[in-house]
Amino acid sequence: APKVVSGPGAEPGCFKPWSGETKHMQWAKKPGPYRIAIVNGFVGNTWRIQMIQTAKAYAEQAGMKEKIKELKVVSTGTDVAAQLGAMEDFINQGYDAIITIAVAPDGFDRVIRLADRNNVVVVPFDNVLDTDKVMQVNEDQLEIGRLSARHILKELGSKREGKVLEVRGLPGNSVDRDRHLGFREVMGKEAAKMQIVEIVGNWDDGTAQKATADALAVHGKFEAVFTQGGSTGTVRAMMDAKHPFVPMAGEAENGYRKLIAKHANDGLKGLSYGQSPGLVAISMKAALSALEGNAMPQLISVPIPVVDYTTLKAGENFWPDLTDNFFAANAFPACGVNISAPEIMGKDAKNTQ
Amino acid sequence: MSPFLALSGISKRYGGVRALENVDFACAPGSIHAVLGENGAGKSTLIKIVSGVVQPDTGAMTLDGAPVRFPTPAAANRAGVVCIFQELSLMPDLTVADNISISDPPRRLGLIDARAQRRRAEALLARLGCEDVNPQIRVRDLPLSRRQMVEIAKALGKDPRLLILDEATSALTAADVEQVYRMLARLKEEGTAILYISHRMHEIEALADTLSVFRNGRHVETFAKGQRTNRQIVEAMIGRDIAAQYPPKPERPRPPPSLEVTDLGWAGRLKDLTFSVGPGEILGLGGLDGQGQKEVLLALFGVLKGVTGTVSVEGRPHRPGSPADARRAALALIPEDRKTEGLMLPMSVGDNLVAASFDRIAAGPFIDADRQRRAIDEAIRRLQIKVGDPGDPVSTLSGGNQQKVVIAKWLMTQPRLILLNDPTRGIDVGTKQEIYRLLRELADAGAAILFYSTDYDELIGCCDRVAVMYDGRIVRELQGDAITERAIVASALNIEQEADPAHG
Amino acid sequence: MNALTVQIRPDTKPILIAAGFILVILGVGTIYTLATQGAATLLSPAYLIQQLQTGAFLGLVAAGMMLVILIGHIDLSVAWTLTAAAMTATAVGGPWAIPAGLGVGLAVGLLNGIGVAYLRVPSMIFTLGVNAVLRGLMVAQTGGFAPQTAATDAMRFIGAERVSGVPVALVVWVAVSLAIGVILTRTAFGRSLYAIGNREAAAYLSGIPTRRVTCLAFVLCSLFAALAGVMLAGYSTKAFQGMGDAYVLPAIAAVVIGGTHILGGRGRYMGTVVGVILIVLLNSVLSIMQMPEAGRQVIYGGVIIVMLLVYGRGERATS
Amino acid sequence: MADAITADTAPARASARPAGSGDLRLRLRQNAGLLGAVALFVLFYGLYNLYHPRGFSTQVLIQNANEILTLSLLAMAQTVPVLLGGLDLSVGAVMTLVNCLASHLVAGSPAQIALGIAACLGAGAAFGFVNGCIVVYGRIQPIIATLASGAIAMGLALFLRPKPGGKIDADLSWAMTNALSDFAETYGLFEDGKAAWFQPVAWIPVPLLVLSAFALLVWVPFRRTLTGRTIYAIGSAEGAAYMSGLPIARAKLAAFTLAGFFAGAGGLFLAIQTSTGNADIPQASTYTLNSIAAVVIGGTSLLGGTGGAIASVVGALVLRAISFNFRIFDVPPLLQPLVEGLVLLAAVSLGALRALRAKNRLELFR
Ligand SMILES: Nc1ncnc2c1ncn2[C@@H]1O[C@H](COP(=O)(O)OP(=O)(O)OP(=O)(O)O)[C@@H](O)[C@H]1O
Ligand SMILES: Nc1ncnc2c1ncn2[C@@H]1O[C@H](COP(=O)(O)OP(=O)(O)OP(=O)(O)O)[C@@H](O)[C@H]1O
Ligand SMILES: [Mg+2]
Ligand SMILES: [Mg+2]
Repeated sequence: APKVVSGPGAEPGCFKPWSGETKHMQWAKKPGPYRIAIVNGFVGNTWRIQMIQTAKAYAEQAGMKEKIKELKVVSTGTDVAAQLGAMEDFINQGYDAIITIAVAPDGFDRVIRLADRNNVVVVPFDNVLDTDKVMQVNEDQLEIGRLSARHILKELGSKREGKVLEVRGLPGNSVDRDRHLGFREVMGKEAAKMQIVEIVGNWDDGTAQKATADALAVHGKFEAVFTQGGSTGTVRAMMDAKHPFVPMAGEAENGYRKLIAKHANDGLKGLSYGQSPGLVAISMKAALSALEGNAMPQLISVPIPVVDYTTLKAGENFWPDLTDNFFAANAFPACGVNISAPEIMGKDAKNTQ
Repeated sequence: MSPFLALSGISKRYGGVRALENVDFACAPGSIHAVLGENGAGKSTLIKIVSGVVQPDTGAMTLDGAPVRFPTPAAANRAGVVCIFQELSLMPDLTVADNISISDPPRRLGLIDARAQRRRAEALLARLGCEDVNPQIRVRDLPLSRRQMVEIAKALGKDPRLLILDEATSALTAADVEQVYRMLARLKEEGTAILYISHRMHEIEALADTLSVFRNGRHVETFAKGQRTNRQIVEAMIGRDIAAQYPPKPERPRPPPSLEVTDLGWAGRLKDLTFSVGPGEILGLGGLDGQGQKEVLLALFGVLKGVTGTVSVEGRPHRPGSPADARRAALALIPEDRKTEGLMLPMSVGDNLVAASFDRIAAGPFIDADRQRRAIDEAIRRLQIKVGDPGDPVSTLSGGNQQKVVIAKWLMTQPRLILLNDPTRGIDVGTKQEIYRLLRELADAGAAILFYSTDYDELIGCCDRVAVMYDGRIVRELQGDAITERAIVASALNIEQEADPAHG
Repeated sequence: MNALTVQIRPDTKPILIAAGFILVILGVGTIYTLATQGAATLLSPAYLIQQLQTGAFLGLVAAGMMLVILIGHIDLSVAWTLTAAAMTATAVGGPWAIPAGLGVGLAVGLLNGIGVAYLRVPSMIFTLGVNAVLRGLMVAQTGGFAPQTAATDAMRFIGAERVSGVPVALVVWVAVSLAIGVILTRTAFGRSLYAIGNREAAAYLSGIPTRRVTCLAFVLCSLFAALAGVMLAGYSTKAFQGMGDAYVLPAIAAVVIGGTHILGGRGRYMGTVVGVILIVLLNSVLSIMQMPEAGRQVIYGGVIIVMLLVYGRGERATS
Repeated sequence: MADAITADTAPARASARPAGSGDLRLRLRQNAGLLGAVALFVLFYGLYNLYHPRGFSTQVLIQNANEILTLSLLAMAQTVPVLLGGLDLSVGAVMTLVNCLASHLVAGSPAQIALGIAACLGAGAAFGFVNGCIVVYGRIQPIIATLASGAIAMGLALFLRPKPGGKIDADLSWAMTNALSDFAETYGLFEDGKAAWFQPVAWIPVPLLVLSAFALLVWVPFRRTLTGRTIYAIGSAEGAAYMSGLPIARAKLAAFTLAGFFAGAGGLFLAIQTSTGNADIPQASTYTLNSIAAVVIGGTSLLGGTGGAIASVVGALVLRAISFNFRIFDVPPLLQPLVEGLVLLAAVSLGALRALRAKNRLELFR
């Protein structure tokens, strides 16, 4: 089991503690190379596929390759029992670290207990756990909501009335909740008069597009839009409805960034933040660092990769020739993680035209 | 003797159809009471009311003098009224033992005692001389005749005070019928009241003490055995005289065969069958039920896989892979069970009639509504199907009329070779006569007919030749005057006729 | 008899009731918008046409689903058939995009048809397996080959564009609907579907090629799902994983709400059209009213049960 | 004449009794589907254990037992309506509903916990009973009635748990998801599980005991009641069952109630296993679909009348065992869903062999 130690931990530039109160943990040093397992849940969307590809590519990179004896990736579907079983299985098989995107934010107590007994490092990322007993890697979702609101308000100038459209994510998910709370916190404080119309987009282009179309039909005009995901669909719906482009904040889908780049001058003053599939690489790196006996923050805050219409650059943070669906934010230079999205999702030259 | 069960003023309507009208009826303990009537006369409705399956619109019922009402079959069973329904009430996926004790199984500690249940089934089957039926087998795997015996055993197990058999013997072979007669005689002696419905006059003659005739939902009359001749009874039933049950057989030389079967074999159930039928000929298939007669018909109709031997129809080799192929070769099959194999019950009479002849009522790819209507009207007229509106569901017709729909459906395809699998099961004398006449007409018009029946009476009356089957083979082919009851039965049991002169 | 009683065929009743319920939904939605916006937006042609446009995708899926339900089967693979068709179409691109997408539908339909009609695996479970296989294929393809996902202009045209104000998608839906209406009532194939759905053994012994008809029904179902996928990709300008997930259960619900018997054999195509419109409007109005997911689910389930209760209770196994 | 006839019914005998079959062979033939499922399970689970570094050990067994219990209970739940000839598309949703309920109720004093558990099982059964009422008195086809009621259950679950959370008693959670010895230790039974007589059984995973208890104490006796028998009868031929005077309505109500009860038990265990309630819609539908697949793989006919809950448990085990192997063998991660789909398709298509072998095509229709 890890000891609670005082910070600072290794590579603070990359493994940034979440806050001042974040404690540090230290595992007994183990000799490498290590066996690492990634236990993914759901697999049927581009983000997850990109995540898996990133993990495989990262494990092959120099500096990593020597340290990793074996990398096993399994996807268990949206079934918490299967995910818990897979994690326990890898503990039983003697893997050194298990990286996971949790199907649910709770319920991993038993697995964590077993992992601690067997000195296995468990690293949840993206959908993290409501616990401080394991090392976790994520971006600050509250902050994503806040900076989206700030961007919108900045672009609206002095205008503080009218309607704002908020396209939410998957109901019941903590990421959805946190981004929503962060957004509302800033909007409530600084633009209390604006009416916020909430619809559910499930982080999915199709759902977001239809829900946005309905909202546009009924509410007529919005001053600004915050969409948690399915951002391309949200913009398409507005274009279909001939709604004027307005300030907007959304995810890091390549398609959305392409649209911003194209229509920024028409008023699509967009911000694109990224919950990056590259988080998996940072999680792997963190796991190795922990196995090497370094002190690590319990909760690692990965800087939010944000671009807006002023900082978009083709071939650098978006790719006009590549498909809409992948997530453009994938590299984290501060961590030495520099697997750019096209390397992962566009390696077949024929398809990248 | 005071009546055991008495009905007074019972009426029942189904929509516009008057199934029963103001019926008074009574039956006494210790006697067998036959209920007669043509298809749709209301016999089944009567016994459904008695056994709690349907509720009468008006009228009252007394049992042992006390008024009763049976909201469900279970309630009727509790009062000792047990019915063997026309449509079998067995659960095909359950074992024989399960079925026999289904509603009141022997229990230990509240749970069903499988061993006791099995012993009970064995005992009841033994009472019917059916020791050969393994109680652990699924009913699905039994031939129809055995199923009916199981059904009877199941009813016996309920210790009935009033036992009703609604055409419960329609698929039974002579041997089984004999067993049933004995069982009924025993029950009668023990004081059980018995209601017996059958369209087979010889059974009625042999069994009934009292007879009641129904017509068009009315109780026409009740009389004791021997008071009427058969002819009078039939006249009371159908309102007219039936001069001759069977149409005369034409005297003509045997035609050249249009269907030739050589060494037909299938899965060990059919063995080297060789026979032929010519246009204008009716070839009967006889024998005990389950000797492969049904399989012969199915093999010719393309239903069976792995059929060996050669078959030719009108000189061309015939190897249908499906009924669709067979239909294109101008074959028709009237299947064994009209409810599950012959009809789409919830669909309308019209839709059922045209189901085999879409190509005949279509103009190009589209169905011609006009042609369809004419075809339907024509079919209804030709077979005199009693139906209010061709749009009514076929399920609302009586059994005989349903059977006519099946036959009419196939006649519409103008078949050259007609295969019939016991087509008169559960059909009244009047309709039977119509069907016999129709078969003869079709034959005269040049069709070849292969006719399987469990009723040797009609084999004798209808067929030009009879091939008797035993254990998947044709053991004997009878022709002309050689077609006698004795010859058929003897061959059916595979007994050399000469060796058995004493019996009969 | 009351002379004023209008005789309604029993299979028309559900259609009328569902149509009435559509008016109720529009009414409730309008009351809401009047109260919150002061305008009856839901009654505007723009809104209604837009609903019909998005409804066209569900309409196509439901049309195919109905054919399969009529023969007493079900197709749970439409979700990934739709997605696979869309993804294949965009990956192929160019003039062959749409044929490639429809080709996927054809192939999946044949596979389903063979499994159900020839191997006689229960459709519920076979199509579930095919769905899993298709998902697996698409995951492998996305990860391994990074296919192009942008819709071609032709796809954009049939999915998103309008010709003199009328969405092309709606035109496609109407055309398919007319075709199915004729097929079901006026062709041997259509009649055979009903016959098989009522009693397959009897249909088979009537010389109806039941296996071929069953196969064809599955092929049509997959083809319509594929067409919906191609059009939906056009509407969204791209294909993406999981785009079909939102179509399976609503399609089944639409068919059933339209009065088609879930076990097959009975139902009119008009009912399915009305059912689709009902579901689309219900979803839209609930979304507009910002109904939380919990409430949506309860209303959704409640509507189905209440509608079926109102249609009249089914008859018993024996009568 | 009559004597001659009764003296010889040999041919009929031949057709009624399959030639030379003992009852054992009859039984085997009647359970061919189940035997196939058992063979598949032995294959998949055997391979997994053979190549697992700690194969055939208690730890692995415990871990697997935890994985299979909920799905197995749902497979049992699904079996009962399927035997009727219906389907219950709400089992996953009822599981989720009870899971969320449990996350509110199963904590506190031992009495509260016991009460909470009873309430959870009761709630599952009650929801199943409502399903039964809709089916019996509303006369709506089960498949569509439960599609709708499943949505309602999901809605209620979301009301109870708009987002995942809640708490389950930690001791209970630990005790129920480990070996019997841990259970005894947690609750101080049998000298903390050290009693000598206790050792031979101490290794048994508690979830397996729970599963056996549900199977042997609920399902097996139920199957042998008149009501249980009636469920089979209805699935085989409803009209005949009614004509035979069987309690149709009662049996249908019981079937759906039992389905709700088993599904609720699954939800309760899921809550105990994960210490949370989570109204996860995709997870609910995954469980529903997997429960149907399990029933089919176990050899129960979707048309009703034949099969049983134990067979479905084997089906669930097969389903789970398929994916166990991905943890052992190196299948490229993005090909796993494809491989899993293909194996599933192959497994459910096993029954097709019978169809291909059938020599009489009429036997295929039913
Ligand atoms: N469920 C029903 N719905 C409508 N009409 C019915 C129904 N059941 C019976 N009938 C009608 O009631 C009349 C009496 O039918 P019933 O079955 O009692 O005749 P039956 O005397 O038993 O004839 P069969 O000899 O053919 O068995 C028939 O005209 C029949 O069409
Ligand atoms: N003819 C029948 N065939 C099959 N099942 C039947 C039949 N009659 C009744 N049942 C079963 O018995 C149950 C109870 O029957 P009952 O007549 O009490 O139902 P009910 O809902 O009260 O009907 P209603 O309201 O029309 O009187 C029915 O729900 C049905 O499942
Ligand atoms: Mg009758
Ligand atoms: Mg009848």
